[in-house]
Order: sequence, then structure tokens, then C-alpha cells
Amino acid sequence: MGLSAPPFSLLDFIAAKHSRIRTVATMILVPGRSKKQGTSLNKGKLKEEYLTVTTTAEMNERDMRRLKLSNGDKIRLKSDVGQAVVTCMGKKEEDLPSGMIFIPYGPSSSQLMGSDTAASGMPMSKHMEVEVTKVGS
Amino acid sequence: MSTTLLHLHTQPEVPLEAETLSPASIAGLSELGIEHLQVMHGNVRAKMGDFFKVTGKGTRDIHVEGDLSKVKMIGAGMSEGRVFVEGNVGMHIGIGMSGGEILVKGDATDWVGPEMSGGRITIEGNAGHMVGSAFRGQSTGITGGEIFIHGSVKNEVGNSMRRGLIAIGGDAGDFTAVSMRAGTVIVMGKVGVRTGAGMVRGTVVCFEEGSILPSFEYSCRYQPLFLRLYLIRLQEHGFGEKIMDKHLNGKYKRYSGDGVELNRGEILLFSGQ
Amino acid sequence: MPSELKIVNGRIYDPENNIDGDVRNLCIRDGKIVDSVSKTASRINAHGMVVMPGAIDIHCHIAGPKVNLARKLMPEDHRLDVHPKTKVTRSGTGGIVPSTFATGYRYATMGYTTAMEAAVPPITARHVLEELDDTPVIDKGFYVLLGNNAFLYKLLKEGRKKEFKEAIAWWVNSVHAYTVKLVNTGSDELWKGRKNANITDVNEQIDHYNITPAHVMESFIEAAHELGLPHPPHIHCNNLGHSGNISTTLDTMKAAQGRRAHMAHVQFHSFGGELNKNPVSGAREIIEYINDNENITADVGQVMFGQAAAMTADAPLAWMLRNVKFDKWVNADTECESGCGIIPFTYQESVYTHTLQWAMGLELFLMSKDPWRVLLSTDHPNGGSFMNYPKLIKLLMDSAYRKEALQHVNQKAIANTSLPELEREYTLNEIAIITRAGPARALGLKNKGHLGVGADADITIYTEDEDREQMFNAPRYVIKDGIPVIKDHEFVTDHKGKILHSKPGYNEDISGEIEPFFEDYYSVKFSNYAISDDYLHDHEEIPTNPKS
Amino acid sequence: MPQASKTRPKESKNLKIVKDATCTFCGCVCDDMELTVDLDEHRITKAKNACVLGRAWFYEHTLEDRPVVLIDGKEATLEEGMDEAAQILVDAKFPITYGLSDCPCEAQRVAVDIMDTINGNIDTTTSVCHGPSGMAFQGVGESTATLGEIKNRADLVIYWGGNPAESHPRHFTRYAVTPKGMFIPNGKKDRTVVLIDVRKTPSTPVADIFVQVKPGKDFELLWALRALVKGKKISEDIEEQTGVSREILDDLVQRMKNCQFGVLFMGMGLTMTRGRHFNSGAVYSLAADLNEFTHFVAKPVRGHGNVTGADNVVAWQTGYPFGVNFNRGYPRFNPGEFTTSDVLARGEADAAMIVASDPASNFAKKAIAHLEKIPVISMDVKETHTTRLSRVRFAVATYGINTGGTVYRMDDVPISLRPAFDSPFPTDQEVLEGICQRVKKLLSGKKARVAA
Amino acid sequence: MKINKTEITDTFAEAFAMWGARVVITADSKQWARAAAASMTGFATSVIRCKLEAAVECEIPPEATPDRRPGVSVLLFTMSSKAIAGQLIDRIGQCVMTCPTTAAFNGLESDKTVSVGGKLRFFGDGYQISKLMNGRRLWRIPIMEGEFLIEDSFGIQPAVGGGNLIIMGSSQRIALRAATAASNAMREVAGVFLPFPQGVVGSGSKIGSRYKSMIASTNDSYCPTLRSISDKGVLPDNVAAVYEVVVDGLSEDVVKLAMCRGIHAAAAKAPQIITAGNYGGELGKYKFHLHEILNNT
Repeated sequence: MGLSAPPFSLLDFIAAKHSRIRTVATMILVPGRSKKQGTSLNKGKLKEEYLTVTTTAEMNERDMRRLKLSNGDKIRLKSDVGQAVVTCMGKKEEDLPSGMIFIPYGPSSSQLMGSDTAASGMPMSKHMEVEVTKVGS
Repeated sequence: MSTTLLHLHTQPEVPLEAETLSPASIAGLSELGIEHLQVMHGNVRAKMGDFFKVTGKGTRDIHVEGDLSKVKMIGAGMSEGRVFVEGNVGMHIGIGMSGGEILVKGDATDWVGPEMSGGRITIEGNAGHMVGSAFRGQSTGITGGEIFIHGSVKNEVGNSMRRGLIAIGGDAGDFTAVSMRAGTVIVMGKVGVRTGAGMVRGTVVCFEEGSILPSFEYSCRYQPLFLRLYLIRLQEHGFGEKIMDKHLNGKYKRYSGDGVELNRGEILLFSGQ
Repeated sequence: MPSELKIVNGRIYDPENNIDGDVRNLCIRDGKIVDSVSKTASRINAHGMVVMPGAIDIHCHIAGPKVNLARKLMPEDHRLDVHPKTKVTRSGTGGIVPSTFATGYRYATMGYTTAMEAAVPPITARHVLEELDDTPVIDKGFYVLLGNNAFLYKLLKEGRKKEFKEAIAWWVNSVHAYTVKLVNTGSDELWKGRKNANITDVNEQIDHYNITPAHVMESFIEAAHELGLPHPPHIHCNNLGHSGNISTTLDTMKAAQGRRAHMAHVQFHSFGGELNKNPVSGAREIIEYINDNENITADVGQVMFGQAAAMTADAPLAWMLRNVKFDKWVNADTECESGCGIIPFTYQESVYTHTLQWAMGLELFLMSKDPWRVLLSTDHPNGGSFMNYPKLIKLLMDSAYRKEALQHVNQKAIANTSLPELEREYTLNEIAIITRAGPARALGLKNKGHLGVGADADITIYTEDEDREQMFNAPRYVIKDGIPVIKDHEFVTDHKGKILHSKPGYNEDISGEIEPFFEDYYSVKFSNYAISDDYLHDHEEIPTNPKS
Repeated sequence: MPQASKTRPKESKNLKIVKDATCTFCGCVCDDMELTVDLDEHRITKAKNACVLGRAWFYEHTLEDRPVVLIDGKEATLEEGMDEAAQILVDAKFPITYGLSDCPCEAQRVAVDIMDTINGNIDTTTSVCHGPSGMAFQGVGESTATLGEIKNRADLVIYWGGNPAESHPRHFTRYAVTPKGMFIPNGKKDRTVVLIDVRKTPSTPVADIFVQVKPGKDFELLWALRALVKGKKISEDIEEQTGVSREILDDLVQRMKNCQFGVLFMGMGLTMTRGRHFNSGAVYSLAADLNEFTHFVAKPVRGHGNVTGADNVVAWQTGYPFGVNFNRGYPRFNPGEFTTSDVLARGEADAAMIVASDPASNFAKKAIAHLEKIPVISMDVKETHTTRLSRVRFAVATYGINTGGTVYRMDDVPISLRPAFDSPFPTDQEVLEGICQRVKKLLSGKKARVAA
Repeated sequence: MKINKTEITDTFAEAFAMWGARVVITADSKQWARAAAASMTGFATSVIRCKLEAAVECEIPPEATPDRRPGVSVLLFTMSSKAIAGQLIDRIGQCVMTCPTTAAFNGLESDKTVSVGGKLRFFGDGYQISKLMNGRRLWRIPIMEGEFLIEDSFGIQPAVGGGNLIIMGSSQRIALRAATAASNAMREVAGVFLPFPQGVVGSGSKIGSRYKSMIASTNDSYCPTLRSISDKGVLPDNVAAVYEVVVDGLSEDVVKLAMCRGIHAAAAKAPQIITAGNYGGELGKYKFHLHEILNNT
């Protein structure tokens, strides 16, 4: 039995709040682990493979179309505390909700993370609001 | 009324733990005696005089000047007297305080008044997380006293508080009054999410609409008379601009909760005249 | 160069050697008591002081996964009781579950030089050994929890008694345990497999195995007897904390059929009355049975008012307590081996059951006819901290103090005990028995608990004080392995104690039986399970006395 | 792993097989590795039973040509490195130690000793991993079990906010989903697997039920489940709030209450998002609530090989699991005050010893900026951003590959390591012991730091 | 001594030690506060039969009440400190809590307090909520209109009951005019109240009776109709009617002040005689000598 929540769109919701859409959008960045990140980490964090893996962001294809992005385009992610330029890759709409970006943990995601831990020791490492801008192909 | 003046002349390099900067410790001491009080500069034992110029012998009232944002535990354990700080303060201001008054003319950071049981702390600026909160593992937070923050605060205001009044003139972060046992938290600005999560008893008042957890239930829109008493008291303590007639005379939406606990707490959201 | 020490003019209490307060000298060389030492030996003048062997705690919970969970669980408790370092000792935190260093030092500051961790699931024994290595000053060992072991149950179900015995020996060897521990035998399967149920009777069938707790306990007692373990099975009976559990406790003692068995924290198992009603004291029935049956040893598990922590392999018990007081609760299931429950707890004078338990413990002590077999413990931290021992000693030695204490407790509870009529006062000699010589004998520790030639030079020297609590709270000197660790109440050096363990002999073939079971039902490889000798550090093997 | 196999050299003759070795890459700490070691090449050529991450771990940890010690970028001897490190630590007023999740307990114990000796501050990667779960544990406790118990008994397995297929690949296959157990004779067929996450991941296909929660709404969903389990009402807009319909919630509640032995595994999707420790606390509380109806446990799925060991060591030595400060000569604990991310971001630490971790790439910008300003001592098997900014850097042997020792699996089960081949690099433990001895010497006698 | 034409007898009013409490009733409007106060002070004229003497002390403007709503202050006296709590609980419970929009606050700072809200809270049937503000504990009792707010504890203090003036006039009209004037003046004094209707007593009593069941009976000495029958007759010939003005107060001083003002106000209306009632000084703790009051107040 496969119950599944209906799709919903964060982007639509956010779009209603921000009028300037198309090439700039506010999205939720969720960094996490991936197999590639895990395997490349063992080679070395200063090695190219790891750097490539941790600077590749996944995005819903519909969002990419809306932002006029295609696979391999460079985008700038900007949060309250920093920014990072990463490469974007499309994901099927049913696999990644609209409005969300996934990126493997690494120096790029750290650049965007605030230092406040809310008296827990843990910075908010997942779920960051970022502004997405296309910077080049 | 005479006061003892402590002026910060040297900024600490690392956090300075100065629980001796309190009426409880300086009372009756000479200037020299106060300068010789021990403080901890990181892992190094130091003297009050290494950082502060002291004027006047130890009285019940202390006046402190300087940017004390690296100075922790000011007013620790005080039961009487007054501490007046002209500047920012570090963590754990008023820790374990049972009486007297602390007034800070600047910002505070995390843990304002932990383990407080009486007295009053007023912060004219902003404060950080864990204002009037329990330390981790404690099932009971503050057991009395009043904490008045005129600016904004961050998360977990009044975590597990058992008694007392916390008033926030500005905004509060997430988990306001989380696991509250009883007592009152009044937020005059916006609140973050998950207000009152796990509260057993007690009252959270918000002047602005906020999100309500699914385990809280709406009960009515009414004028809580008791709240007028609190608001009048707060008007008398410098919140006059924030608390308007509409707040005194208006209606509040009452949500009872937390359903996962005893369900005897309440969130009161201001909802106009 | 040999290290020599001579303690002169002390009043010596050494019950094992029938010395009851005589003024004598003690000679020590290289950590052992000897006949004489050279003139260059350093001296301690113990004139007017009381000299006893170092005390031994036969039952406490001081190391391992459950203890560490409890530590992590209670930062608020540590915060209020810090343990600062000194120039020679490490820092730590105290409270009801102290850190390892604080545990060792605090035992030492009360004159204890040996303590036995009473409940260790074998799969986590490596953890226990690591912690014990960080527990300074005292010697220590542990009892391995085998009473709910799925593989052993399988053998019993199949009626393979010989393999059962071999497997026990394999386990004791593999984890470097001292003896076996049985806790609420048979309950684990019901707890984990039948939605938190519990065994209620020693003759009840255990799910899936067609055996009963009584049968399991009998089999263990028999196997331990045949293996000649230095200490018999250490048994935490069924139905702990339930009214009327005395019948279970009596049934359990009878199951020993005259063979040696140790009943742990017997106070918790001396409840009279009817199930689900208020308990009354059943201490008299229990102690009379123990008095009459020399095969039984017991530790009391005295309850002391104040902070405690239920910390037990008896998971259903912790669950019951959790439903009384909805506070933080830990449950930890260990695959094929054990359960565990932890609850912070406070014993209050005003509460009926708490007072009753306090009184029952004292009744057991005061009605005991053989101090060699009814030993002092609080089941730390279940009945209260080991730090309460001096106060407990005062309660036993000072009837006026006891009467005064009786005024402040729940009177309804006291009315259901015979404590007010008990006038007995323990003597210093008897205290030396229940805290030193008795535990040593029960444990089969020939070199401990006495001050005869050849004994370990673990010695405490007290300044005599009418207030026995004060006296036992702070020995003037504590000598461990011949080295004065505490002088004039202060630590003068750090010291590492050793691990005490036993190595019952067995036929290696048994591992061929166990290995397939591991492959099927354990989550670690069989070859990674047994613990290498590296984890023993300083250790001493206590010899077994096999019967076959 | 095709890339690794491409770089693998032709098999030489000097081979050794290590059976039942342990992989320390992730918190699964699988101890059933069969390693083929090329002793001439000093590398592992085959890691039978290892997952994709484990294979990378074993294949990639070869002996690199690096100096053992660099001081200010210049090569130095081990002794010089340890001297310099000890001096830095002793000179500091607020020295910190951080990391420790990728080294054995024996090394961790020495690290705590050093900080106790110098009245420093010690914290582990726990604080940015499941530290929030540790804090939640301190608030409400935990019903938990070893992984073997889950293999043997769990008929309802729920993963919340985690993606084990990519972070802990063998969690499914060795412990919790597919293996057959004592009362789970048919493996996965006898279990119901539920996955709750904000997005579909490679773990999703394993689930019988996938519940997609709106980002940042885990707590609300957990709270609603708690209320339903207790038979309380919940607000009608629950689907709007969380993205999960009432029908799905009711179904989930029934399954949880009626199962024989349930388990809730939580990932960092809970601890690292808004709510942090409260999210974990909600999971623990939900599991505790469910014990009124059946047997239920909850477990964090912990990350690094020995992060659980770090928790245990720090806890048994100090009473607290992480974020411990010794400034006053005894341990104190307060997450947010003594946790590394905070003491760096606030600019408080004045020297740092980083063992087996890489804060310079994982921490927030502000914290990294401060790390760049203070003297740093680092120990790592590879070059990292942290080793690069260190004043004293030690290249060390890899635990579990070159060295033995004890590690704790995510369920607190301790396991001894079986090293595969020797390394010319010192172990973390040796370096730490060298520093510890030196620090003790520098602070002996009158200079000893005592309690204040 | 004479004021204007009125003779002030050289005698004293004999008064008794009582225990007093002050309840501040607030409500959304003056009317509801008054209604509650009227109800609460009904049947509270004399301890002899009512067990309590009570009356409105004054009305309080919104700016002076704890919740900034219109308020009424009520004083309530009983003979013993034990009796007062029960009276407060009954009367607040039946007369204030039942009255729309009201709340009840303690109006006396005192070291000695009795639990009132602390008992009335049980009306909340377990749903009551306690609030502790600045050392004052308040109870919120859920009721049909919303919440009833009452303070947990009320201060009580020793008080004075039975201060009096006896006003004799040449006609009933003159005597009543003088008594009414006295009453009005006396009620202006803070801390006192006049327990009888409008403060004036037309049927003063003496202690005892020829009937066993009566502890008090008509004050025959002052009854004009008995001038010739009663042997104790004290009424001068020119007196046609007598009124008594009874005053209770929180202290001797306020009673004296009230009596002083009362004498002057009454005297201005020219009754024949102003005197006071006593029992020869045997029964009461306090003696208020009229001349002394007039000279010293």
C-alpha cells in the first residue's frame, strides 16, 4: 500500500509573497548526505571530485524551467550570511518538491549557514532560505 | 543612596566569569577588597581589579559601566540590592537570583536569569535565547521573579518555567514557553513557531497572531480580566508605548493546550477590540 | 626496592582473624600484609584510631552502558554536585550517578577499596571494562547478566544441562566477568515480545521456551556450583516492588536447594501484603529464612531518603515506576541478553512506601542473626547513593539516632513494621563484618576483607568518633595496595585499582554451538564478541573451585 | 565502485585476508568485513560485504606521502610537533578540543585527560550531529534497543528525516529492514517500513509507506501523532499545516499502536532543522507514549564511525556527553555555551586542537573566520581545510585500517577494531598521549591548574 | 457642653473589638459594582443577628482600582478573626461572583490574611487557574460569562465596632434630619462604615430581655412612648424621638473622626441632645468620650 501526500508547492506560496520571480527566487536549501559525497570524501576533501559533488545542487525541473535554467548552469545561492555559486541539476518533479534545493554537505553549504545555534550547539544546517540567481551557463 | 561604581577598563580576551560582581559578594568590602575579588578569565584566576576600576566601597547598589558582553554571571545569586549596568551584558545575568533588581541599559545575550526565584531583571535592549529558561535536563525553570525585556528575544523564552512573569516588548523566537509548568509570558511583538509546546499550565499572551500547534484547541474569544492587571503592571514598568488601550480593553482568542500534556495551559492571541 | 609501611598502635577490627579492637601493629610490603618489615619502613602512627580492612561493596551499579545512560540523562544532578580535581586526582561530577573518576575517589574517601558492578549485559562488557579502567583507586569486577539469555534458554529448553554449564563458563570467560547475575528471570521475553508484559510467578512458563524462571534459576545455581565460581549466582528476584513478593523471594531461595545463592537487594523483595494493595513489611519472614539457611547470602539494598535512581536490568519495574511519576524514562533492550530501565527517583519520608522500604531494610539488618551473610548495600543508586553508607552505619550503630529518625517518617508505614521494637545496635566488629569480612567471604575473595598475613594491603584508618556517620564519612588514611592514597583526609596520590574476574574451565567445543546462533540472531560477529585480555589492564584472576 | 577498481593495481603476491574487520566510516560500524590486503602496496584491494561507502573508505585510505608533522607549514619531527602543541595548549586561556568522532575511544580518553589537565573545553562532532538528540534525551529519556533486537523483533520500522540508502547503506540490509530475525522469519515481508521525509530519496523505494511532510513541519506532525496516540483532538487544518492528511495520520497511529515491536529511527532531517532538539524530543516522547500500547523504541541514526564512542567516553569521564568545559577545574555542560560552533563564532576560544574532523569546512563562516585567527593543532589522516589552516598539523594513521582500538556502534555496542596493515604514521592516541605527557610536565607542581 | 443649641452629654460611646476586611469589587460599570456591593452588604446590620456588620465604604474611580474599572469598596466586620473568612467566602461567592462582570480584590494590606479565593476556587471544579503576580495570587474561575477573578487571600485586621451617637430631637422630623446629617458626614470618612440602613437606627436595642430567647430587646429607656411606664425613663420632656447612628471603623482614630464630624453635622440641625450609648464601660474595649473627641479631634 502506498500512501503519498499530495504534491504542494512552496514556490507558488513564496511567489505570491515575492513579486519578482523568473530569474530570482527564494527557495529552501536542504543540504544532506549522498553516496557520491560519501565516497568522494574518502578520496580527500580537497580533491576535485569532492568539490564537484558538493557544489552540485539538485532542483525540481519545473522550477528550473521557471527560472530558465538548464542542467549545468551556474546559480548563485545567497542566504542571510553568505553566498555560494553552484551548478544546478534537474530532478523529477515527483522526487523533489517544488521550491526546494538539495545539495550534498560541503564547504558550499557551510558558506550559507548561519552561526546561531539557538543554545543547542547545532547551527541550522538544513532548511535554509536562499535566494537563487542564475549567473551563467 | 550610595552606590559602588565598577568601570570596565580592560576588555577580557576570553569569557570572564564574574559571579562576584553581585551585591551578595561586594557588600561591606572596601575598594581594594572589591578589586581583589576573584573572577575567572577563561581558565585563569584573575582579580576584579584586573578588569574593573572600582570606586566606592561595597554597597547594596552597584553601578557597572562598559561593554560587558563577555562578562558572565553578573548579579549571580543576589537576594537584595540593585545592579545597574550601562552597557551590554554576557550570559547568565542574574543566575540564581532570589531578590533585588538588575537593570541593563543595553543588550543581553543567552540565558537571562536562569534558576531565578525572585527579584526583577530588566533589559532595555534585546536578549538572546533561553531567557528565563531551565538548563538542559532540568524539569523546572525559573520559580519566580520578573524578567522584562524591552527589545526582542530568540528561542525558548521561559522554557519549563514554574512561576513568574516574563514580558517581551519586541519579538520572540520559536518555542516560546515550551514545556511551561505555570507562570506568564507576554510577547508584545511577533512570536516564532511552536509556542507553548508541551505546556502543562500557564499563560502565553501574544499581541500578534501566531501559528498554533495542532494539539492546541480554540476555546473562545473573550476579554481576560486578569490580563488587564498584568498589562497595567507592565505599563507601569516602561511598556507604556507597547501596551495600548486596545490591548487592555480588547478581546483575545484563547487556545487551550497542550493536548499532549495536561491541557491546562493557554495561549491568548490578541484579536482586536 | 620494596615499598614498606608499618601502621602502629591502631585498634584493629579484623573479624576474619577474630581480632576485635585489639591494639596491634600492621606490616605491609609490596601491597601485601606481612609479618614484619625492616626498620626503614615508613610508619603511620594510628594511636587512638580504628583500623579496618578496606571496605567492599558487593552490589552497586557504577560502570557500563546503563550507568552511562543515567549519567547522560541527568546533567541537572551533576550541576549541583561538581567533583573538582586536585593536584593528583582527576575532576568529575557527582550526584546520584557520578562520573567514573568521581566514583572511584568517592568510594575511597569513605574507606571502600573494592566494589562490584552488579549487572552487565555481556555484549556491552567491553564498555564496562573501559569504564572500570577509568574508575580509580578501587578494585572492581562485574557480574554478567545471563538470566534472560536467549541462547541459554534454548539449551535449557532442549534439556542440555551440560552444554548449558559450558556456555555459562564460555560467557564468563569471554567477557571477563566475576560471576553470573540473574535479573527478573524470564521477564525479558514478555517485556520485549508481549507488549511490555512481565512474569508474575517463578513457576510461570516463559514464552517460546517451555521453561519457568524457577527452572532457570535452579539450573544456574547448579551450574555455578559445579563450575565453582567464587561467588554464586547473584539473583535479583522476580516481582520486585510488588506487594506480597515475599512468596516469590522465598520460592527463589528454596530453589537453591541448599546450594549457595546470593539474593541481591533483598529489601526490595520483602514486601508483604496483597498484590496491587499497599504493601506491609515482610522482612521478618525473609530474614528468618535467611537466618536458618546458611547457603544463602544477601545484601540488603537499604533505601535512604533523598535522591536515587532506578537503574536496573528489570525493565518492567522501571516501566511501573515511570507510570507512577511521569518523568524522564529510559528503556534499553539488549539483543538476546537483557533489558534495562532507568528513572530518576526521590525517596521521601512522607511517602508510605518509601518509609516502609527504609524501615524494612533496617529490620533486615537488625533481625539478622548472621552478619556474615546479610551485607550492607543500598543497591547504589537504586536505594540511594553509596555516599549514604556512613549514615546507614550510624542508623545501625546508634539506636537513639534511629529513634529520632523514626519521628520524621510516615507513621502509618512504621506501624506496619517492627522497627520501633528493635533495640539492637551494631558493634564496630559487626560493621567490619557487613562491610568487609562478610562481602569478602561471600565473594570468595581470600585476600580481601581481612588483615592477616598475605592479605591485600587495602586498609582504612578512622579517627574514632562517637558520631559514627562522621567517623565513617572521612577516614584519616586510606591505603590501597600498600600505598597511602589518602593521608589526613586528602588525596596524596592517584591510584589505579585492578579488575577482579574469574575463569571457570570449560570445553572449547561449546563455541561451535554458540557461533551459529550468533550468526542468526546477533548483530555482531561471533569472532568480535569475546573480549581480548588487553581490556583487563591490571587484573587478578580469582580462582574457581570446580566440583566435577 | 568502478573508479576505485580502475586505480587498483595488479594483484601482488603478498596478500593478507582480515576476516570480521570493522568498517568505521559510518555509525553502522559493520564488523563483518573481509578485507584483502596487499601488504606490499599498503592498501586494501577488496572489502567483501562493504557497502559503496565502506568500499571507498577501505580503498581510498592508502599511505600518502605526507610529512608526519608540519609546524607553520614547515616539516618538523613528531617530538617537535608535540612540544609545540603542548605549549600552545598550556599558553591558552580558553583552549578547546573538538572532533574525536573518527578515532578510537582510547584516543578520546586521552583527549579528555588533556583538557582536564589544562582546564580547557572539549566538544565532539556530536554537537553538530545528534547533539540535539542528546539534549532531548536529557529532557525526556529514551526507549531504545540494540540493532540486533530490531533485527530480531521489529515488525514496524519507521525512518524519519533520514536517507540511510545514501548515508548508512547497510542499515537496511544488515540491521533493520531486510534481515531475518528470531521473530521475523521472513525478513522484510514480516515488517512494515515507513519513511517520512520532505523529499523522495533513494531510500524511498524501500518503504511500504512514504509520507511526505512539508519542510520544517516535522515537529507539528510528530505532535499531532502524539495527540492522536493519546486519544486527543487535533486541529482540522492538519493537512494544510503539514502536508499529511488526517487519513494517513490515523492509519499510521493504528499501525504504531497495533504493532508488536516498533522502532522510530531519526535522521538529521530532524536534528539539523528548525526545532532541533525538540524534534528529537518529540520522537522520543512519541515512542514513550506508544509503550502504553505496545513495545516501541526510538533511535538516532548516528553518523561517524565512533561518534557514539565519543559521547560515551566524554560522559563517563565528565558526566556529560559533549560540550564540556573545564575552565574551573571541574566539568560543566551547557550546549550553546560550551559547544564548539558557538565558542568559535563568538570568538571566545584562543587555541584549538582538532582531532579527526574538519570544522574549517563544515562550520559556519563566522566560526571558520575565528579558527583562522587562533593557533590550531590538527590531527587527520587526510589533508582538509582544517589541516591547512593549522599551525601544527599531524598526519596520523587511519583507525580501523592501520590501528586497533574500541569504537561504539550507533546503538552503544562496543566493538574492537582489527587493523589491516601498518602505517608509518603515528596513531591519534600516540600523538595525544605525547601531548598529554608534555602538558602534564609543563603544568606540574606549583603550576598545576586546580579548581577555582 | 453645647454646640449651637444642642447639648452634648458628657458621656461615652462604648465600642467593641472586631475583625475587619475590605473587599474591592470592580465591574464593567459602576452599576454592576454597586449591585454586587449592595447584595453583599445586605442583611449585615448587626452582629447580634447577622453575624456580620458590613456596608459600602466608598466608590472607587477606575484609575484607582487594580484593574482600572469602576469599583466599590466594602468593609466587613465580624466579632472574631475566625468568623470572617466564612462570611467573605459566602458573601463573595453568592453576591459578587454571581453578579455580572465583577471581580473581587483584597483591599487591606495586613500580615494576617484569610483564604478566600483559595476556597472559592473549588467552585471551578478543577478548571480554576491560579496566577501569581508580583506576590499576589489570583484565581480565575471559569464561569458562564467568562471568568470570575478573585484574590486568593484577604487581609484582616483588628477593628472597632459599635461606635455610636444618640440624637434626640424635639420632633421626629428634627431628630431624623440631624441623624441623617450625621450619617452623611460620617460616611465620608475613609475606613468607617455605617452598618444600618442609611446609617440611622430607629430601633436601638439594649442587651438582654425579659424573654430568655432574646439576647437583646428594645431600648426602652429611649422609647418616647414608654416615658411614663418605664422606670428607667431618661428622656427629657422636650424629646419626642431618638435616633442612633452606629459607626464601625478600622481603627479608633477613624471612628473618633467620624463621630466628631457626626456631632458637628447633627448639631447644625439643632436637635435637643447628642449623647452616646454605653453599658457602663463593662462590655466594650473602647470608650469614646464625646467631649474629649470634640476637644481633641
